[in-house]
Amino acid sequence: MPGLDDLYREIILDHYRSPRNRGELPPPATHAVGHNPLCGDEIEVYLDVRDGVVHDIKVGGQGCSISQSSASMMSQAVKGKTVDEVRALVHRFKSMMSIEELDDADASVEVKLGDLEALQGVVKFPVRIKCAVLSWNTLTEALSQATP
Amino acid sequence: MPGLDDLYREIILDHYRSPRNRGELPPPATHAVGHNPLCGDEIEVYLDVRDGVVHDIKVGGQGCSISQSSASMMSQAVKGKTVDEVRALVHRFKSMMSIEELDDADASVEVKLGDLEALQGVVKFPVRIKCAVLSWNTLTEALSQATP
Amino acid sequence: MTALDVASIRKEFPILSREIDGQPLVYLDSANTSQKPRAVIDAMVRCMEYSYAPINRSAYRLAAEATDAFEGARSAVRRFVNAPKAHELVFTKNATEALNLVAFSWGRANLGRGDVVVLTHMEHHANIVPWHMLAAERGIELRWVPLTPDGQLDLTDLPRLLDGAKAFSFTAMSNVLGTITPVRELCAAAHQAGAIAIVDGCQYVPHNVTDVQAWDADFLAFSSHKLCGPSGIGVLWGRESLLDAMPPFLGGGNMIADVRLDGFTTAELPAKFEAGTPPIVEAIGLGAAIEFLEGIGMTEIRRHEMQVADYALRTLTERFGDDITIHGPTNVEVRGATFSFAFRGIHPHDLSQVLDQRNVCVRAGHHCAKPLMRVLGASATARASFYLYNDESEVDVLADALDSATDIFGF
Amino acid sequence: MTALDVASIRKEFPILSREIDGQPLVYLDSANTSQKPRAVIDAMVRCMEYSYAPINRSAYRLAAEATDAFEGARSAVRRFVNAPKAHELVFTKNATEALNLVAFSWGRANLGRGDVVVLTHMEHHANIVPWHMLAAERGIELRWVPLTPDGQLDLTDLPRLLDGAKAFSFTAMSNVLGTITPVRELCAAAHQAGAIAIVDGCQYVPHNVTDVQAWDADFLAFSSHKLCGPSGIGVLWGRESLLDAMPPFLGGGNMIADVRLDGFTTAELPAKFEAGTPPIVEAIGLGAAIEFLEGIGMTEIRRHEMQVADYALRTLTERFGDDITIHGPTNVEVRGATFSFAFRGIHPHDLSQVLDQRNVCVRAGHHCAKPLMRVLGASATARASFYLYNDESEVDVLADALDSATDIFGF
Ligand SMILES: Cc1ncc(COP(=O)(O)O)c(C=O)c1O
Ligand SMILES: Cc1ncc(COP(=O)(O)O)c(C=O)c1O
Repeated sequence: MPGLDDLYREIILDHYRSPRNRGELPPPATHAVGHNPLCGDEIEVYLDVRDGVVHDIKVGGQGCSISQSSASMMSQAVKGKTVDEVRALVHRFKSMMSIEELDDADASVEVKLGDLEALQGVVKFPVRIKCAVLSWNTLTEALSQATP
Repeated sequence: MPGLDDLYREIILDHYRSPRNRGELPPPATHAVGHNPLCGDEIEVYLDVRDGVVHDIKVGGQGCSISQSSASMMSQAVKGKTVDEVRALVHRFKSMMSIEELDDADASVEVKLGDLEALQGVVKFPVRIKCAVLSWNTLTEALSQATP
Repeated sequence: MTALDVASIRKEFPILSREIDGQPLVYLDSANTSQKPRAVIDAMVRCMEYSYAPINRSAYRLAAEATDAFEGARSAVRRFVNAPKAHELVFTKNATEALNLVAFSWGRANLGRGDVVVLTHMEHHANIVPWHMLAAERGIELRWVPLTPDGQLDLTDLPRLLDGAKAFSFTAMSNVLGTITPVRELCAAAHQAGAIAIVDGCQYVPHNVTDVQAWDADFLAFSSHKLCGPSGIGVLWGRESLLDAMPPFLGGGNMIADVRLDGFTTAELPAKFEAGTPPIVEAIGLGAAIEFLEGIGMTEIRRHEMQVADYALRTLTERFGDDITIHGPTNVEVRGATFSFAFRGIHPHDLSQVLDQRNVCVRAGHHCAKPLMRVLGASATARASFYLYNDESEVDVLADALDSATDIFGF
Repeated sequence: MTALDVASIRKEFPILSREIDGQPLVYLDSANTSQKPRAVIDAMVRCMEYSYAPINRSAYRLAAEATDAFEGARSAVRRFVNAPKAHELVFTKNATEALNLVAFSWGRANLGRGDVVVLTHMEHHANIVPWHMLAAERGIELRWVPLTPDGQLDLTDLPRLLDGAKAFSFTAMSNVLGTITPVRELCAAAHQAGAIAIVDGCQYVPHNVTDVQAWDADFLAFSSHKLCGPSGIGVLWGRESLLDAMPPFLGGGNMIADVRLDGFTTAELPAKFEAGTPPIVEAIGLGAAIEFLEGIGMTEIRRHEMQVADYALRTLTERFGDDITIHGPTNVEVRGATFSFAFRGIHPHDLSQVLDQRNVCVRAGHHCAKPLMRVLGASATARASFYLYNDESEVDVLADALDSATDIFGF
């Protein structure tokens, strides 16, 4: 059975203790709220998308180390990316969490996960996958509001 | 485990083959229909009650040997009895079927089951108790229409 | 033609070696409920002895292990009926709840006064009463597909019956007549008319290869206990787009995203339709039942049952001629090994009691299909139903036992 | 004061001797779902191996035997909660279905726009969401009994809240706070106001002597899986006169007296509310669980849990002082051995994960009581819940494990 070190990598705890891009963005930034129905965690994502590029992102809400660090790393990873790049990243991240599958076409696109790789160990704790993915689902919702 | 002879006494088969009091009674006789929801059997009871006495009773419907013979014996047993005597008999019969309980007061009242004793073996076949009791429940309903 | 090795299959079912009064059990009531193989019992015991824990709620390893096993069962069900996605499979308490879920959740959202739902004369009460309840509640109209004299659906008027209908709900196999209906054709006819197709697979799924995508069905309901699985669990499969658009059915834990004093929002599929603690051990047992059946092969099971059906039809008519009336089709291509019959005027209840003396278990009654009974002109029938663990020799025991019924009732 | 012989009770639960990573299982999640003793597993196995058959439908001896066992379980449940009549007990799939049954069957028949149902701030979603659904459907009004600072019901305003109400639905014990509510008093207050009293007994029934007649309750809902019984079955008890007057809930086989093309009539109690094939094996397992608990004695179980609760409260506060916040009453007379707590700012999910390294199983989350979480000002708590198979030594293991959480998160 997997142990705690698989889960609580140092980089994760670092993002948990010092979350990046915390805060809010005023309208016209889009805003979405996501719930983890199992534990009550809530994530808010504010997104400033212009000309197909994520100019800014802020994250609010509360949750466990996994959901908070995932949100923090996500915010770093998507800032400055095009909407298409962000969508590819979401897909890549979810496939790392084993809830989406990569096909050949996906595999040929280069997507860097960077720090996010640290969350790989979460897959071994199925109940925590929902924690890791919460901010990404919320991001997707905010994104679809921004690019209807 | 109980065997068939406990169930199919000769007298039961006799009533099954030659049911007594088959037929209908014209209004103002009361009329009730009972269903055995498990097997689809249907019993109809026509009751002519005057001055607190069951002057006549007729039985219709269709069913297995147990439900039909029970209805036939019942019709013989209640004909000519007062409504109170009939109610006591119903209670006695149902307690023989182990679905009602006799208390001390009941035990002191003399009620003759006669031929109906032959149905005692049905208790060992719980699923068939519903067959044996069907006509008695229908009788009770017809009775409560007759004596509101 | 590979016949099943019934002798070794029987060894997997502990109850089949039980004797009553020194006679072996001849269990011919599997259309009612089926017996359980050791693999299913073991999976349930193992869960309870070794890895029982809450599902989808707690974070510790024991709970993760249990959640994995539980969701693994959902995946097994998905594979078994070839559903596109695992989250389209909802665990219910039985097929009845699954059909009620469709009638009430989909029905209340989509049906109003005068809207038409088409059923058939051979439906089980589980696929009738919920629609009656909906009719009483909101004035929908029910139309009925009649039967041919040999107990198949009479499709002559189908286009007219379906005209303007919103749903067509029908069984894939009759629990009384054994008739297998042309599901793919019926789904196509429903869609042609703009109706959704709801398939009651209770009797079909345990005995045949099921492929909801090949059928192009919209909903499929079935029960675990009829396919060698545990009691206490049933399955609803539904097309994702339909399930997504439906309101929840039962409210409570697990089916919510958020609850406030003034309202709630629902969770994603399948949780949305799984309120409260699910049948955890039962799901795991169902998964084991499916693996057990897959190990034998649904194609082989169907082939075996066709053989037994064919033998039964021949034997009973040869031995009893006009003394027996077997309802339903005589062509085993369009029927399963479930036989309702009338025998020498003996009431089915009495007949079943007499057969029981030889330890032959058949059901007597209306089989939860009273409208069909009226079509057949009977208040009840006796029904012998065969499964993968039954073989031709049991047809012979049944026939011998039928013969003995005559003695008692003196015909 | 007889203490329970926990060591020998533990031997009855096979899973409790499981080790993970060489450490024994410290199962403190029984408020979520409880473990199963050998007696329950054996009863289920015996049924499936030896006497599994359909219930209340077929006439042969095997079916009669199964029916006897099944109805015997109903009688055991009747005795366990001291209900007047066995047919007042309805088997459902879980407590959630039982509460939905009351909300929708009793509720639709008796509640219209503006009618008031009173709940409390400590209800489980299962006793909130069905009422929300009914509110959305027919505009009933929900009122809420608030809590005192120590997590008991604040009854100051109860008469005003109940004024004009038609139903008061409340938990007998909170699954989060452990609070035991004054059920008899609450039932009397409801009746005084002309409302019926619906008791959610999920957390109470497994741990205390239950007597619906002494309470003078109208409905009681609880789940088998929380009282050492199988998953997949719950219980609704209802007063006969209320159940008799209610329309059916789910439609299908077993719940009908007659079905025609144009309608149906319902069966008598309890069949009327048990549509479809019931959880047969599960009912038999539930009967065995009840006999198991009765064998130990509910009074003794309650006394034991008070002892453990007392020890837990003292130990945790002594060891951790202000680092721990335990929600709910501190007086063990009005609480069970279920403790929700906050610890050193560590998120409950993380805390539970860390405790799991010592094989200590606690739940983290909102415990299906989000409105209560808002009252507590938390989005989640960790919860340790004790049962008859837990003892004081496990409180110490919990405390040690809590201490180790600090290391990882570096407080
Ligand atoms: C107080 C309370 N009510 C209702 C429920 C729902 O029970 P179930 O999930 O078994 O339907 C629970 C348990 O989850 C509970 O603790
Ligand atoms: C065709 C059919 N539909 C529905 C049902 C209902 O299944 P269950 O009783 O398991 O809910 C049955 C079996 O009883 C059936 O044979």
